[in-house]
Amino acid sequence: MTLVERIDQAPLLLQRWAVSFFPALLQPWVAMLISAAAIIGVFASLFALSTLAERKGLGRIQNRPGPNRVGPFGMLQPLADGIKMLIKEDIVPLRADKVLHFLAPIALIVPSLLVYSVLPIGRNLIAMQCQLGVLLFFAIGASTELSIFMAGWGSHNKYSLLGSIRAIAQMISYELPMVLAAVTVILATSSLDTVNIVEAQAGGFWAWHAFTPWGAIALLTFFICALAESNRAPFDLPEAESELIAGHLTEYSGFKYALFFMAEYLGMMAISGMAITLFLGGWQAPLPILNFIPSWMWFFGKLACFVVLFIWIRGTLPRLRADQLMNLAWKFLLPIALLNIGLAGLWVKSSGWIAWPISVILLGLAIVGLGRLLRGSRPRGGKRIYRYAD
Amino acid sequence: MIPGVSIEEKTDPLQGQILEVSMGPHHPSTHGVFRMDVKLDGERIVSLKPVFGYLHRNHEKIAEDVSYLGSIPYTDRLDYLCSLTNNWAYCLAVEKLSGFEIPERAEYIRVIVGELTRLVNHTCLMGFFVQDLGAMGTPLMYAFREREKILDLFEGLTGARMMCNYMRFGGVRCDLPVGWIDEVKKVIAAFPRFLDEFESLLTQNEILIARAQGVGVLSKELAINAGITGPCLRASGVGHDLRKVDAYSIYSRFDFKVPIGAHGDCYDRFMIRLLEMRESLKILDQAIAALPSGQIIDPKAKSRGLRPKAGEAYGRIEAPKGELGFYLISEGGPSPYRYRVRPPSLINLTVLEDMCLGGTVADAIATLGSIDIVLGEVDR
Amino acid sequence: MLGTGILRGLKETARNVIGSFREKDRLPTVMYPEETVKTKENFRTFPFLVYDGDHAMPGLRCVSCRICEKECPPQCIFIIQERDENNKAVKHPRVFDIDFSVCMQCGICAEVCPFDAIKMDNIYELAGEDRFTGLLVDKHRLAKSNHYYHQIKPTEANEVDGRLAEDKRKAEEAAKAKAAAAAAKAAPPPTAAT
Amino acid sequence: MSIPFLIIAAVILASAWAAVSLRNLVHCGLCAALSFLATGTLYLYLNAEFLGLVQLMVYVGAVAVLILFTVLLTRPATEAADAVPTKRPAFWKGALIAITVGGAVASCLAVYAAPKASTAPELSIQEIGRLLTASQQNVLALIIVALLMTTALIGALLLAAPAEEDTKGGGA
Repeated sequence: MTLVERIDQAPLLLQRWAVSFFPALLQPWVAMLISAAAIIGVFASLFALSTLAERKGLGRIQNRPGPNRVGPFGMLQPLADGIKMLIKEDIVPLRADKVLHFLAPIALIVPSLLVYSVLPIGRNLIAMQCQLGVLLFFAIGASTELSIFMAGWGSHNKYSLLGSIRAIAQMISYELPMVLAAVTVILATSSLDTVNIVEAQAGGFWAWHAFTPWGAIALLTFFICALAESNRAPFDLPEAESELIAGHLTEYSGFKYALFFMAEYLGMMAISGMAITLFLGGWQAPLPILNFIPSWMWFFGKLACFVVLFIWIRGTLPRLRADQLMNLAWKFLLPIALLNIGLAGLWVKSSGWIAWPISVILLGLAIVGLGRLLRGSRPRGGKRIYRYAD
Repeated sequence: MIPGVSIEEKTDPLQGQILEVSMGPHHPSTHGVFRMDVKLDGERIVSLKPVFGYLHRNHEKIAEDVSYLGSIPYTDRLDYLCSLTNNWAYCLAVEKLSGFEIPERAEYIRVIVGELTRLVNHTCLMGFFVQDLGAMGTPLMYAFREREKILDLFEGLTGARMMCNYMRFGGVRCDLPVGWIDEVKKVIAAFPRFLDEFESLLTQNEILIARAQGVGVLSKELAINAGITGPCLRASGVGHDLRKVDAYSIYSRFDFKVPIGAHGDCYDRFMIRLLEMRESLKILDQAIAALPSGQIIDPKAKSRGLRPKAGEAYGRIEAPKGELGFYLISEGGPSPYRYRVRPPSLINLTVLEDMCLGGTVADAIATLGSIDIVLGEVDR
Repeated sequence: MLGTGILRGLKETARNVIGSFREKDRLPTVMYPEETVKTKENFRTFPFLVYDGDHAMPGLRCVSCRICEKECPPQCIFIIQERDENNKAVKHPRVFDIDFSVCMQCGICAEVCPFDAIKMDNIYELAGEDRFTGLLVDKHRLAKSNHYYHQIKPTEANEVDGRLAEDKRKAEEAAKAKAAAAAAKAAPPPTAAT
Repeated sequence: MSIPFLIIAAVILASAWAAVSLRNLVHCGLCAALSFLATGTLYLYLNAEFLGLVQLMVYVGAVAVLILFTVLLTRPATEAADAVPTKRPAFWKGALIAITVGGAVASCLAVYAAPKASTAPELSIQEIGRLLTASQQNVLALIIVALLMTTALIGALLLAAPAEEDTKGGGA
């Protein structure tokens, strides 16, 4: 093993080294525990980092410095936030359903962490290689809706209830185009295994699925759905502050709120990770020359880009209305995703450049046509001419 | 009951229950302590009752008790975003009552600060409006960044950033400090850049268009019948601007246009304000160029112990939010016998239900944001 | 095309992010306790009483005429006039209290004072722990020297000083003229006897 | 019978019992969801990965949510705690249904006899896919199901279509 390979495989070697201290009977269990602990540790600290990045980034977008008091350049702000959350009073409304109110954050955080088990973070670095990795990701992701329902209903608050109903409707609607967008990749690689999918994209950035016509559209669809699935702006309707106070989070405080907050960020990063795995080559370096950089660094680098994109969009865009949100999912994303599957099939069967022009023309037509449908009778770009009174 | 018309209770088996939500008085986007009793069918609004008065401060009755001068600082606190125009409208009423002459320079200063106030108000409003649409405060922060510069100007001139208390009967309280006009010029010169950026950030944004176009439509007829004034009226397509209609003060000397919309929806109200700011900048340029020297207050006028002769007067101006009027009756005493404010925010708010019915909660929030209310003025 | 407006918005925010590192105009935050904005000369907060000379109480310009008390819109000034041992009114306040929790910083007291005795201060770091007595400020805490007034508002103070000096000169002249007149009246015309 | 199996079975039974016996309909729905979840886990434990994950996705992600939504939309949330009347006839009806269904299942099991665990086929996901799409009769069935679902979807759209005056409001 060369040094480069050693660094690349460092987490795995560390794990093996730690496991070797235990009797053989316990070794698989210990390995599993270590993987779980690593995932929780790494992604929880990434959550802390991304909250800091978000606050700093939003600050800069809004022409203010962001948190800069705690520690050097405000780097310890997440720590301060964490302590604040921990020692805050935990308020449970009098008429709330105590059990559901208590269980909801736990039921949310567990699947949020569980989905990381099938994300290949680097070469050979995956907690659980599973033949059905992509399916497992979506299946577990689907169960977060219930916990949001529990939170909204258990709080005994009309805003919470409205918020959770919105959240569930939104998540179910966007799950569909998201899964369909992922299906294109499954079609192309004929595998549901995330490791195989990443390996199919080896060689350089031109081999990534994002650089095919169907892959680009699927990535875009997937990304829009990811925004909606993780309840981020401009699809943050469930917790729309200006309308529903904080939606299903209204009655939560202290550590329970922190768990929700954490779940949101974990969900965001998990979905970004899935997008990277499916479309952007996972842990593969964009150029073969750059392979000396450890594979997990590529993964986290790409993840960081996604997080920045999420923050950037959040800082820029206003929020959609509930019905517009549904229209976007059902009248725009879903047909495009369906068409895209057909094009991916064409791509796989023809396996050549002939699919390029056909895909581009068909997708272009679909996007323009559906976009016009979505816009309705409004003039192009919503432009209006204003008169002046005499 | 009208013969031939039978009223039938329609019961739809698929009809759900009506959900009553009391939005406010402490709700993040009710712009203060304002409450809307909303009845929702799903997410559609079937009834919306605005409830206000949480911020009632007895302004009119207090004004009937203190001297004429003593009311000026209270008018600051009506629409606390634009205290200078409030001062102006009140002084105009008192000046009508007591027949003071306003010196040329004072008129120009009034126009300059009045238009600056319009810029302050409209930047704020646009920021708040987009904030209500859920934009994480970014446009609001940009708006506040620019507003801050104008508030600095106010601080330099009047000593306070928001509660200016600057105008006096027959003129203004103090003359412009040295170098103030240059600072104004700087701010005005930099302002179009901000407007351009703001426009490119928002006006073509598909989400804003989807959220604001066709939402909260106020028809021309209803606007006129309900006595709506200001940008809300002009967005509905009525070219009514008191600066043109009354040509009060010296507005007839300036070359500016009044933008009017055609649809009367939130987007039009938003855009009309943007365009109005550009017109305000034009007025400011002209006023600064023509600013004469001379007295700043009518030497005949006295502030303290003013006892206007018995009579009544109504002074109105085109405040940033609409027609702001003060109606005064004097019996010759040291304080007015009757003091009445015509607050544009309150009267523009009366059509809220008509604009919101059939829309969603999100639409109601957007519509409320686009009306531009300040609860200090609504409740008084 | 759908999405161009969104892209334009994203471009705008990106420009602001970059600008916040390069332009002062795009990062206007002032780190308050470490740095402060220099207040403008006209800036006003709460009123204070001006005194001449080195000693606060005897030097107060206030003559206890109570005009400010009457004109104050929220009625936050409370004055009792000083009386000497013969119970005769003295032109000096025995009590001069301003309730800062009521005062709305309008500056009308300073405007109406005919003796330039009350002026507007520019201190703003007034947070305290005592809500009632801490904000009810008496004449000892209100009194500040003319020198201080010159420091915070030089232009205005010079103007006031000039006006006061002018008034004083006029008053002296008038007194002198009066005295001269009186003297002229009192003294018998020198030629009358002859 | 191993310990994990016993635990999973206990959770399934307990949550299923709770789902039919609890007073609060929302709690019932959530318990049903838990029972679905545990069933999915059982499939996973028995190495039927595909079935288990589909169970999770369809039942926990969709059916349970559907049930909860139905509960919420048909009765006001605040009154959901009201007792569901449980009368004796209902109990007997339920018992009758349970016995019928149980009997049918038991007779089926009796007919096919107990499957031998060792002969369970190692069915990979590729094989499932091939079975569904490559063999003749399965394709037909798949297409029929697809058509049926499309019809149902269009029907649902027609039902949910807004009244005429609402159509102008939307559009993103």
